Amino acid sequence: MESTLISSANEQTPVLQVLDYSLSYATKFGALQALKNINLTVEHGQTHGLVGESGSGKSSLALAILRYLPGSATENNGRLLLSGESLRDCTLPQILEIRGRRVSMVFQDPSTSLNPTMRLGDQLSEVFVRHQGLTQQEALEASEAALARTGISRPSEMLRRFPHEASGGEKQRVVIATAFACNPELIIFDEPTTALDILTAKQILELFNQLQGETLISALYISHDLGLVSQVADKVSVLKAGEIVESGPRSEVFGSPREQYTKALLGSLPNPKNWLGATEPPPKAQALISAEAITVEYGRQSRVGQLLSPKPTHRGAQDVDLKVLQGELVGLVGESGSGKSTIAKVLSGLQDFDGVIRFSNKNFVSRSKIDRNYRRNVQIVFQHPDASLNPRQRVHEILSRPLKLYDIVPPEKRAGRVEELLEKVRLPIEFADRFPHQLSGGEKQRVAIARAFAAEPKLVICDEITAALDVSVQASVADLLVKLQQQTGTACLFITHDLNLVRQLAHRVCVMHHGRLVDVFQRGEIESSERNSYTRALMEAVPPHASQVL
Amino acid sequence: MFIFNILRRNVLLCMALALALPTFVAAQSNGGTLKISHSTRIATLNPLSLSGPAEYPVIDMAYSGLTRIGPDSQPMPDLAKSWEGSPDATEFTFHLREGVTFHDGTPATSSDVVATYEAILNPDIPSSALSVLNMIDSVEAVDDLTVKFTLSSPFADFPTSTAHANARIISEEALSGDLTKLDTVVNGTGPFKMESYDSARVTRLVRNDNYFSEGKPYLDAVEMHLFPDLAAETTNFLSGDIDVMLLVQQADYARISSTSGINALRVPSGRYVNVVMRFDQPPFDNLKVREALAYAIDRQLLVDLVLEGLGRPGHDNILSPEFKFRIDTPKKNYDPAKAKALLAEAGYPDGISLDLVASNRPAIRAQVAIAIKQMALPAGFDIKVETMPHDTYIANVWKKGNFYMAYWGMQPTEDATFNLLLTSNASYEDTGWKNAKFDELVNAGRSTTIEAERAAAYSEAQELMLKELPYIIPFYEDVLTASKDHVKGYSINPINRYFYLENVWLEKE
Amino acid sequence: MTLGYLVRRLLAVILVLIVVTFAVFAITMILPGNAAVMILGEYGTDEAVAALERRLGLDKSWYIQYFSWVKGILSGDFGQSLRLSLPVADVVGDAFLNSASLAGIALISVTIIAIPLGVLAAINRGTVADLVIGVFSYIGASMPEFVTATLLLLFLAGPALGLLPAGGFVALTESVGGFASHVILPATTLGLILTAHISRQVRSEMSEVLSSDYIRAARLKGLRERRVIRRHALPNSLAPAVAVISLDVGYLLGGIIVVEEIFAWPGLGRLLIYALENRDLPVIQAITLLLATVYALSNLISDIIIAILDPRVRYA
Amino acid sequence: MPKAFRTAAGFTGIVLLSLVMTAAFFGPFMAPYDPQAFHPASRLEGPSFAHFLGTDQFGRDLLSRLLHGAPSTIFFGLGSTCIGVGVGSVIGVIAGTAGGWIDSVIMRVLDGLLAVPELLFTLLIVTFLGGGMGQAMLAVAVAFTPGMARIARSSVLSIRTREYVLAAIARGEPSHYVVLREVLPNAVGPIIVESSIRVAFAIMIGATLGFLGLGAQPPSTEWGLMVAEARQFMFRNAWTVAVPGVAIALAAMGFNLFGDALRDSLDPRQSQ
Repeated sequence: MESTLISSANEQTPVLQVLDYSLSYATKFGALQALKNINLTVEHGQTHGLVGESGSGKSSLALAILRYLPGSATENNGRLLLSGESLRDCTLPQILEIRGRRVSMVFQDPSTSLNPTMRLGDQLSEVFVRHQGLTQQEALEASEAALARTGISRPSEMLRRFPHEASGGEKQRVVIATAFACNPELIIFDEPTTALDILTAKQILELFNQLQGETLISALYISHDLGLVSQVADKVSVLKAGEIVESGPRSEVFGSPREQYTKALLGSLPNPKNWLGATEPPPKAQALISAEAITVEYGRQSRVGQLLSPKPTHRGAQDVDLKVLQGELVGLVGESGSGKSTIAKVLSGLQDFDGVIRFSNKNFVSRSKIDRNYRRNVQIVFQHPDASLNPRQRVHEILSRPLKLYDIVPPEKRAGRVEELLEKVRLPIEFADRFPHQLSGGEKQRVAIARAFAAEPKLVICDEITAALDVSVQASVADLLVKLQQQTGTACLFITHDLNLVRQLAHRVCVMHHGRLVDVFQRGEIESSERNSYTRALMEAVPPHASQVL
Repeated sequence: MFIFNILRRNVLLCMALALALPTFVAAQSNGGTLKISHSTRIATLNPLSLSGPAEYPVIDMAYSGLTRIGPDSQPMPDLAKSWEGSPDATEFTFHLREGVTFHDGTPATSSDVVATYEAILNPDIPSSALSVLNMIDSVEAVDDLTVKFTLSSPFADFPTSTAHANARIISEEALSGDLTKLDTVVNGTGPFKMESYDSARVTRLVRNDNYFSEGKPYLDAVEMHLFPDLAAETTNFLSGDIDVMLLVQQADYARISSTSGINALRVPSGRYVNVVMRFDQPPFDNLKVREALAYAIDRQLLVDLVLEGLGRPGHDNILSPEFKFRIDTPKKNYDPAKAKALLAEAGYPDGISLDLVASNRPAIRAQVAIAIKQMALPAGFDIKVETMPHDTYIANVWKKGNFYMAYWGMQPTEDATFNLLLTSNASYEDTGWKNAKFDELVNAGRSTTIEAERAAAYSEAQELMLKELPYIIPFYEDVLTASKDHVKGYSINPINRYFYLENVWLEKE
Repeated sequence: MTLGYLVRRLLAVILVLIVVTFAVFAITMILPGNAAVMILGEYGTDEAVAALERRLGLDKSWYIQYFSWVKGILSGDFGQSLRLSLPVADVVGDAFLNSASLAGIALISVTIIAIPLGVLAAINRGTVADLVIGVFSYIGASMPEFVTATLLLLFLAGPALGLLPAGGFVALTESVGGFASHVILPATTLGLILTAHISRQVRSEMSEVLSSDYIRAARLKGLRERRVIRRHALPNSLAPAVAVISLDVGYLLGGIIVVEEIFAWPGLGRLLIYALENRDLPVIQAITLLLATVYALSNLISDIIIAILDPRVRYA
Repeated sequence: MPKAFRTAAGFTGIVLLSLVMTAAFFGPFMAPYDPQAFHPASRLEGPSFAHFLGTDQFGRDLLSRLLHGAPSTIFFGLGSTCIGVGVGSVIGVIAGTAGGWIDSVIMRVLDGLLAVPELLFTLLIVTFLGGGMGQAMLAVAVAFTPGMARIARSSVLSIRTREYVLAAIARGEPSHYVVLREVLPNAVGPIIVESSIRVAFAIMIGATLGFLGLGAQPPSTEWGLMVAEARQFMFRNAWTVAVPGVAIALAAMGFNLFGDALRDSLDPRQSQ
């Protein structure tokens, strides 16, 4: 095609050069340096991975290249060159010609980056109309072809759908097809798989590799996930607080990182080879808790409610049998919607259920039967650190509540116990007087863990407690949990979608799919051929640890 | 027998005089539509029971009574061309005009008159005129054009009573049918007939070509336009194509009368706001308290403030100077010191706290109440004014409360005035002042046709009333209306129920 | 959106209306005073009031009155106005048409003006245009109708300018120009507060849409701003705007009461005040029922429009 | 001061609100004249040194009347909103926390009441109660209740699924603790924001009722009533209607601006 011819003519010039580029934002606390003297080059046909934690400035760079910066941004110095052409010197009409045609972008979440009120076909074809001057009809045909390339089986039908009628993976394919539509010189991928399920993410990643191989398009691939980047990038740059701390070929950066920060990042990546978990419970250990034939139906209504506004019901969990031994850490794995959180809610007495829960010689057949002793002994920690602490209570109030509720220590000793708890979760005791909004995400999660352990429970349910945290924080929280478990002998049900993490921590792993428990195995048996096909699919989908890619 | 031929003692207003004698004025031109604006709904057209200020002009146009109150406030012939009464004033005979027809073409005869009066006297039919006609013992048709009334007690003013605005002659046929039809269907003998009736907007009447008064009416049609908001009505009258503004507010009178091309009319009237005080409840059972309040009111200032000067101070006489038998009433000048002293004598040396209730409609009631509150303050009256929506007032306070503001239109006769409110069996007896001597005097006044006797009885009745002070009547309010200059022959009566629109013509430009 | 959904919504509307009629009937029944007293006013003797009560059927107990009223409505008979001696259907019907024409004109002009204003403000966020629109909308939203109406009367219809009639009504069938000149002031009064409210809502919806990911995506596709606004942003901010407008219909139905009273517009609002003052229960009942129906239907219609505008709702 | 109040709009709101509240609390003490005192010699005058805002038809000082009317006007708005918000919140919280058929029934009844336009509903109630300031206040409160109940309910529902509330339930906290300590303190935000805007609305409805003769009654100095009483005289002295009319608008605007700024300052999207 013509455009590829043009770009191949200047094969010597790198597609993208970022030279000594700095950017700052005006805030009420003064200028905030977002990017500092960035140097980065994307060569022809190469994929450049840009790695960094949240707030490191990854997205700012992407938007700076596309000249889409908010009014509060100031570009201090440096140059941005697209095939040698200075983007900073382009006028707005020129930029409009570049966007979508010479540089396009794939966004993190296809469910928000597609217009909900427009058919997918219109959103794809408008690029052809805009940049290639096709008529509506021609553009639709071109769209169909573009979508076919992304592996969608019936593209013409997909084009007629609205975003909400397509799955996450299908939507992201449409976005990718749109990005590739005009054969741009550069495509920026901004965390294109983060919002997707593991299996879908895997497919999208494969699609990327396939298309990249076919078109030899240059890409800037932004991600916080080192494992992912290690699978796609030729060169990698590591961004920390607006500065590139390390840059080089993939093998160098991952294989023999020079910088401490890179090393730390790599080190905090969950590595299944690196067992962190607590001492295994003795094989004959007693079942602490066992749930039998748990079925949960959502949308169940009262008769009056049914009469007034009938809604369909659906099953959140079906016939789930699950047990946790004393001192054991059981990993519960599944994609979103698999029913793992439903089980967490059932076990913590938040969700009506059918079936039986056995705990300390008692059978509980419904939520309302669950007693105080059970509630004290089974504690839960939630996913979102921002939502799991009452924003209007101070930390000491939050932590002393279970002490008071279960009468664990006499009133006069509560303050002391709160300090002990804080120390246990490695937080300074001054934090007792703080409000949750004065803490970082990791700190909040530690408080939530401390609150759970304050009750001196026998089982702690951890529902995706690391999912919302940065990699490095994730590792330390996981580490803390294991240490506490070791100290107290508390059992733990650890719910996560991250198989690598679970393999580092869990003694036993349960896999859920579509509300059913499909597989249960000891940690050693994961590679076994007896594994369920779904478990295997999950295993394959998980990006291998960065150090193993090489 | 003698023909009633009563001359007014009081000086006639020049305006009324001019209108009473329209032949003095230059030749009238025929045709045209007169547009009248009003601010209250024409809710019903039932002549027996309607009471709205804008409803009266309509039935005055569409119906005739046996008699009608003329611009001189005396009964004048209407459907009856003449009448005579027995010397003892217990029998009255009316002679109807010949050849009069209702709007539907049926002749109007004595049987229609009899049917109408029987309807008025029927207790099952709501009728506003009943209170002035309840002395009728029987009514009979002597022949097609003669009706004879026999009264249960002598009543000299009977021809005035038959002129009551709600005593309009309705056809026998209409009265024998479904009476609710009277609410919307009009079949009268008046100068105009109903063309369209829309209570929310415009009511239109057109010329009755068969009207008994030769050559009248001059107009082709009259339209009544409703403007519920007073400010909007005034603005529209000043800048729109409305010819007559039926009722002008005091606040707007100066502005309207000073506008060129507009002729504002001001007719002194016996209309008044009165303070109702219950005789059978403290503190008003004590005459001194009533007197104290009477001296605590600056009547001239009230006229200036509330009426914008468009009225005359009243000194608690329920009869205004328009009434023939009104006596000279001593002036009660504003005297807080005297009021305070009277209050002390009554046993309230430290003043007295009172709740005065006023309906919010018309606004004048509350305004007077508020002004009284301010004026009576130095005299030791601590009055709390409680204003309430009219409907609440009617439902909860009227005829029940012990201290509130009432508001009454002018009645055609002394007798009607006294019997409306003050006699023991008055229609709206609201003070509990039941005075046998007063009843006797009023009865004496109505029972004789001898001028001197009537004057004596009514004088004594008034003196008694002024001494006992059943009401405080601070002023008489003028009736205000306005027309554009091209409207000729327009006048109103102080009683404000008679409009003589058959005399109106439009000057062509 | 399925037929079943529509039927269910309609049933809900009917349920709501039953609650409304019963509540209103209960309230009107215990109002102090009755129509007979109000009709005769201060000239009504006790006998006359009693006679009129008998004639109007007010001497019957409330549940008999309620059931005969409901029975009448089911057979299309709204009864007789106690005060106006006309069938309620006629009185209310005429008034309804007049109100509908006023409210309709106000609503349409508000929609035509407020949505572009809101969009304009959102697109030019932080500029003078935004500020002016913002100031206007705050002033508009803070002036009760009677203040606006009074000031308009004072300045536009007053003797100083006398540009427009100060009130009254000319039927559209009589004279189009007359109707137009009479409708301007009341419609402006009604419209001001709604324009303020709706433009503010549209502005905030539009700003939210403009800061959404898919608008950024559209812009980064290199689309021209005009297409971004018209094709991507507008359809998404219109659905919430329609919801706001339908809620404001309720406000409009309230505002019309005051505006009609001031500008002598022979509509439902003025009739309602009159009926309330005169305890004309059949008319109060009919108007309340009618207004509640209109309001409920406007919500239903807005749901349908939203479903058309937003495919997510359509198939939900 | 939160950031939202440092914008021009927020600042204007604060300034207007302080003016209005000062008038509401101290107005009667600052008034130069007795608001009911007649000055027959200077009726319907424009602003002068003797009367800063002019006089009405009885020669009463408009400034004094305005200042004396501030408490009744403002406290009408605050009072009716407080009652409406209080009762509405209780109903909404009950519906939101109880759930099930109680919630369904409450919501259907609320839907029925919400189907009657607010002013119409107020008119019916006030006619039933008989007109007057207290009655009008109660009527507005009653009319506000269903709407506030809805807002309280949805606020409770959104808080009820927060993880800290779930954590409390999972701990086995008694329900009064969950509702009073965990849910309510966090659900009041939207309720407070909505009520501050509702105050503006209540002031406007109160004035409208006064204007229609169903609210405050003479000789009250409530502002809506002042406009109603002065309308007859507006062509003779425009100040008589303009002064209270503008005062109502300013008071309502103060609460509107304040409410919006409050909303912005509580909105996490705006505060970042």
